[in-house]
Amino acid sequence: MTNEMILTLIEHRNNEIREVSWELLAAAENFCSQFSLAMATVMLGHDCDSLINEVAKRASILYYLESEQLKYYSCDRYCYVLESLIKKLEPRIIVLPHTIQGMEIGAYLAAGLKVPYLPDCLDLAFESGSWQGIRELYGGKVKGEFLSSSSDTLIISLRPGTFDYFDAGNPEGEILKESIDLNTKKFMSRFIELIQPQPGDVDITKFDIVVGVGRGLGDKEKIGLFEQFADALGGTLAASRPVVDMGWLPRERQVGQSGKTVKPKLYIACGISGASQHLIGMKGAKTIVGINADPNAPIFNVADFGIVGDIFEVIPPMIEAIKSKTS
Amino acid sequence: MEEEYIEEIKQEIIEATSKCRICMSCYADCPLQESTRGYVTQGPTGITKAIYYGILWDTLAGKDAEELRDIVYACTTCGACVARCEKSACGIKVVDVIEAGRKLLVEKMIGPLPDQIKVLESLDQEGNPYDELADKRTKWLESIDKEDAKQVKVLQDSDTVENLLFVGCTSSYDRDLVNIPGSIVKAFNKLKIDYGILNDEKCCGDPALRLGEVGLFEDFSEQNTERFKNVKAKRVINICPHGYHTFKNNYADFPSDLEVMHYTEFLAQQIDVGTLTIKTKLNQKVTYHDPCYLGKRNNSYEAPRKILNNIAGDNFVEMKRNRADSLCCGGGGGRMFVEVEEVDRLSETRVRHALEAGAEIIVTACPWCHIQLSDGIKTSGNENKIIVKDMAHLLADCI
Amino acid sequence: MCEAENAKSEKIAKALADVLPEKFISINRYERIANALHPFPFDIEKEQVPYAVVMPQSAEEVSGIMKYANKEKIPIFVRGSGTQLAGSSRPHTHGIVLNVRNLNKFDIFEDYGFLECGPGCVVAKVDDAVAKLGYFFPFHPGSRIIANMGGVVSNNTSAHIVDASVGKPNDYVMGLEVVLPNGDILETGTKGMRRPAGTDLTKFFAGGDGLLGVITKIRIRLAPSFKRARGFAMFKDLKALARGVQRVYLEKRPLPLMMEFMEKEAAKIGFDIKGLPEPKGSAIFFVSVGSSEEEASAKLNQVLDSFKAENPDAAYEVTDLDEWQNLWGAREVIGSFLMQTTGYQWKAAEVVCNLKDLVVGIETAKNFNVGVPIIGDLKLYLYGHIGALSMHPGILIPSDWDNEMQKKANNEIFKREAELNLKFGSCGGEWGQFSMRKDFFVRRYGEVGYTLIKDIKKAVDPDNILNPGILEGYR
Amino acid sequence: MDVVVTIRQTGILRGNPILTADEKSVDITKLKRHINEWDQYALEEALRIKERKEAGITVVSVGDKKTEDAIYYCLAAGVNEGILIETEPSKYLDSWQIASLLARVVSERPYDLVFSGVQSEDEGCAEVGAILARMLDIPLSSTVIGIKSLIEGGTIEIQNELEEGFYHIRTLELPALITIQTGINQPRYVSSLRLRNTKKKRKITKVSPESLGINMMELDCKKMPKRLFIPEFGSAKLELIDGASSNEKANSLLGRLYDRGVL
Repeated sequence: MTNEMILTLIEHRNNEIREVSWELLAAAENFCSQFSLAMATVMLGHDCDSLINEVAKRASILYYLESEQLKYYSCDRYCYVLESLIKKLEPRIIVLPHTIQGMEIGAYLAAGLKVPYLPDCLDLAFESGSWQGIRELYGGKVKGEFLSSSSDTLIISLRPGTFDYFDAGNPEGEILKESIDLNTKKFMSRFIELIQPQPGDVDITKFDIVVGVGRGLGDKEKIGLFEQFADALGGTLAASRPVVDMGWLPRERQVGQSGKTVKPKLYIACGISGASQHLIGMKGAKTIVGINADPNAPIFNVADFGIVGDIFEVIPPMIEAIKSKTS
Repeated sequence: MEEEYIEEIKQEIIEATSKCRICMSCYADCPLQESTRGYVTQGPTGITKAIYYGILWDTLAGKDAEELRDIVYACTTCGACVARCEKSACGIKVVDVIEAGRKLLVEKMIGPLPDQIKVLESLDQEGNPYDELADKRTKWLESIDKEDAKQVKVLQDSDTVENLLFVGCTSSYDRDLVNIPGSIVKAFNKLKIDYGILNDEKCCGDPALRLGEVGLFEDFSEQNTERFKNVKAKRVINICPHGYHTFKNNYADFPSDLEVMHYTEFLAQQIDVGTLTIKTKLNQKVTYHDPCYLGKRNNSYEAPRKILNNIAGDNFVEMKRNRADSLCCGGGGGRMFVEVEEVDRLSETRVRHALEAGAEIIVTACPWCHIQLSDGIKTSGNENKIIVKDMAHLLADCI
Repeated sequence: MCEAENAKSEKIAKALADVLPEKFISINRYERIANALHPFPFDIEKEQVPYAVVMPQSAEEVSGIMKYANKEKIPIFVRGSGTQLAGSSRPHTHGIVLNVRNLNKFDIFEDYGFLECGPGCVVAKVDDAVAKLGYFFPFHPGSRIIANMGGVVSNNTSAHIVDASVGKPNDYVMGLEVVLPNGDILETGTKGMRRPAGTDLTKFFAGGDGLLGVITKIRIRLAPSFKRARGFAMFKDLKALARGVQRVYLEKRPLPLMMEFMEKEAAKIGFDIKGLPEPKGSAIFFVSVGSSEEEASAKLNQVLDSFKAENPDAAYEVTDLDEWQNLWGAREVIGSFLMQTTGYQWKAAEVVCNLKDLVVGIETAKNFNVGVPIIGDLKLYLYGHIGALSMHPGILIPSDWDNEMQKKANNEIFKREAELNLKFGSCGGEWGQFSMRKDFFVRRYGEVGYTLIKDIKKAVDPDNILNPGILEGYR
Repeated sequence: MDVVVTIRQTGILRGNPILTADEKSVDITKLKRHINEWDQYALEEALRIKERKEAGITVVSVGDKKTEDAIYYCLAAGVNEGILIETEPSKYLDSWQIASLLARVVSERPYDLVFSGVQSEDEGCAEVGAILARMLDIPLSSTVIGIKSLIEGGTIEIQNELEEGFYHIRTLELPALITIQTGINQPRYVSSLRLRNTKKKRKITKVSPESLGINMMELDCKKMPKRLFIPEFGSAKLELIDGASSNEKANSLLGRLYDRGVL
């Protein structure tokens, strides 16, 4: 039997609580009221008291598991510690962010505890005796409801950028700090270094207008057209991961989960289908335009304006029109 | 141990290349001379000997392999070297050797160039090199004159026709070029020709073959040959010289009774027999750029000129380099699909030649040349001086 | 290929990056191989492959390269298109190939009466450019469409041009810019029309076999082009043809600009390809020049008179240009045709005769390979620039001979060539004096001559950095 | 050194998705298939290790008979052995089940390294690698973008990608499992001739769950699809710009953007 509690993992890096953690709290709040469960949070780390206070301002209960060896994230140490905490608390739901760290923990933990895990979910429901998560397939072209095999303990990871943070206004939550001695246990991984983001020749986050290009580009030679477009708009050029992987544009221009997060006034996605990993990086834009030949492209799910059509037919006349307007 | 078929490719290359006595004459005619810093490796001798010593000294791994790959895939397969070697040396089929070299690199998983890999995948999955959907291939019919489109017979599995119009990938999919097949069907309709296009046309296989993917090419050659047999056509009329060349020279068992023609040849013939008459004459100066796969590779120089003489008369001027001496546009041999480092872009050089000849229109008869030359006009900033047209465009306006 | 070699390549490239732009330094394996190729029918050896290939754009860059090479004691091999038929452009050991490709600046100064070009300019391109302006260009090798100016000047090669008519090509070279092996930059000659009396340093380098310096700029006098008349003659008897040519000299005829011949067997092939009637004998065809068509034609007919005295089957002025193109073409295509039909390798030697012995000489040349080891039984075709008494016995060597056999054959041909030229007290006028011909030079001019040139070389290039192997000879 | 690569064969979804009658999965019977994009990079990374040092590479996959093609592809690309755990066509298996099958095969053979792709193109759960690591009880690192060093019988030093341009560098003691991120290398091209020859010459090791002593009935599925659906096109706020020509579309879009004052 489990306790009627939701345990939410707070993710932090580089001495900052990550945005997604606040989103998770918001989500957890929802679930708590929805399924009448109690709210608790957990954070692992080493001398980050300022951070736990920040969390305590927003979360009622915070289990802070502290150890020198938890200063930086590592799958084995995190899971080892979390496993024992979960065994002790027996929460009903463990909520994780579907971040690189979260996706690793979720699956590893679930495998260890042999409990169901619903990864990368957009929402959670309880249907006829089992948990039901909504998730996307084929990069958002298909959606699906997935059921957990059991009605008790569930691990779920939520897609970043899905839940808006609102201040629950729950002052002075209780902090349950526990120092853990991990030196007795032998771990098979060793942390070496955290590499900070490299400043590139341009900082795409500083622009009001960003033109994003994706797979639809076809080949490198076409980049020029979109550079013109971006210049005409007085903006800058960004790209989705495949474009960067092909070496058509440098990493520092990559928008998305593993790249930069941009929040410009205007984001124009050209030939970008809109895989979640990319959407995460540009959802925050005030106005989003999607231009794509495929009407089912997920980009249209976040766009304010959309043109279903060929980027190579649409962009040139736009450049012309802008030039004529400005001149 | 090396697979036998790879050993065979090696032997083929060694035999062909060992005849070369490095007179370097081919180097003088190679378009890469015009477009690169003139590195010796980029001359035909350099490329073939690179492959030769690569095999002989077994330097086909790691960095060496990549260097060799970049050299071997630099060739546009225009065939100027072949003509030169036959004229003044030992008659090595240089381009065949280079293509064999590519075959070798592909089979050894060294080639093709990274950007060309997705071309092959697209060919395999969708039957065209552009990553376009196979079932969108005849979509171009929607964007041409409704009346003309109506008259186009789209051949289902069992249908037969006298003249099979093979549209080709570029004309089918390239948004700027659909008016090439558009103009041709207009002409054909006017001439009341019994013709049709395939409902399930596939790539001719040229890109696969030029990139060294023989197996994939064979698939295309078998499937197309099979399909052609069913159609029972007298002739297949190609819009793209690359398909024309490939059907003519590269297909293993191409139906012997099926005549392969380029549409310029077919229409020139119509002029001869008097069925095609030119109504309005052109009063702008035009010049003609010989597509390598029509000209150098197949000696088809006169048909397009016959048409131009009819359309333009004295307004038709030759560039200083024409026919066998014509300069490649730089698009052949898989070069369309990669970012090329060129000191002088061949396309720009060619545009310059046209301007020197005093032309206002460069006419060509190959979709790839068309793309290359229009790029060349843009990049050399001559938009207001000269334009590119396909022979089909001119005709459509003039009959 | 061994790691040590690659490491050395890296090191050199890194060091030279201070001297010239990196894009003009290549350590690409195949770029290096391509710059080691030689025009011989056998494979190159790994030891020939340079560490790096550099393509300087200026004398200053060349100077920097030479200084570096001297410091590091790395051989420098200067190279254009690599067509030198005695193998002078072939690296002899590991080293750095200095490819003159980018030294290709080219200006015509009509008001000064000369042109200036870099060694990397292609002969045909320079020729065509000056021809357009109505000037005559004295360099005319068979490889003109690809050969570089640096090479033809270093070899002072006449090829089709009859030396005795307009002189040796380098008589038109007014001056040079040269980088010495130690890196010093030297200007020679003059910009004036009066050529230097006494020592003209130009002569040390123009026709200097690339031993003493790297030519980085060439100044050539613009000579007005001539009007041309074209003649043809056919002799059943090869000896008669030779006597005819002797008469042209002895009877003080105005010497033609070019005078080519094809021995019957060769002529047969060429004529056949060009669709000309089968020749009954050996063909001779020539170009006379003058300031007017009339003058040219008059001179030509004087030459014809000499021929007629040897009762040829035909001897007439060719006025139909197409016919002429065919004749000239017939001469050009023989080699390529034979290679393509037989699949054999084509290797020619350069036998030059003196005037007196020409009748014997032409016979000897025809039997060039008789009794010679290895090549004795091979088929031979004789043709050449008979106006300059220069003949090319062309020999067909089976392609399937292995490297060793090909090498031996190649050596035998040069050996035999040497014997004959010694016999006639002559020397080759097209492919330079050393490399494959070093032994000939020693025998022809003795240890005295050879030591002299070696000492001169040592004086300017003590560590033998520049083009080592040419002087030592190579096999 | 022994390297195991786990791969998944996925349908190439270019046009509009079509669901199976029971709406529990996407109908891939008419789709061409290939090796899941991430797994292609994992395969290439393993092959590069083999080119650098003595290494035997085994590929393992769970799937129906058609999955043979994917395995042959790997053999053609240069792996030493290909194992297919053959399951019945169009039977839904969740990550837990797949990992269980893989774990059984892997655990019964020597291995120093296990490579998986970060996630699959279709379900994109990013689970299998992690579960497998846990089942094998070996260290795990995900989204690896570079292998810095690899010491046989010792450790592997890897760089793995985090969000927003952060990276971790860490070492794992062997044996270890890493999931490979796209962009770590440029996967090689395997020609159709090579593929044909391989199919003629090489054999795939085929095993059934039963032969592994696993009863699929008892192997519980922790996450099963209830219903799939094609999402509504566009969001509520989406304003579709239409027009007769691209020109028209372009201009009206600009118009709207100016109205909004974002331009």
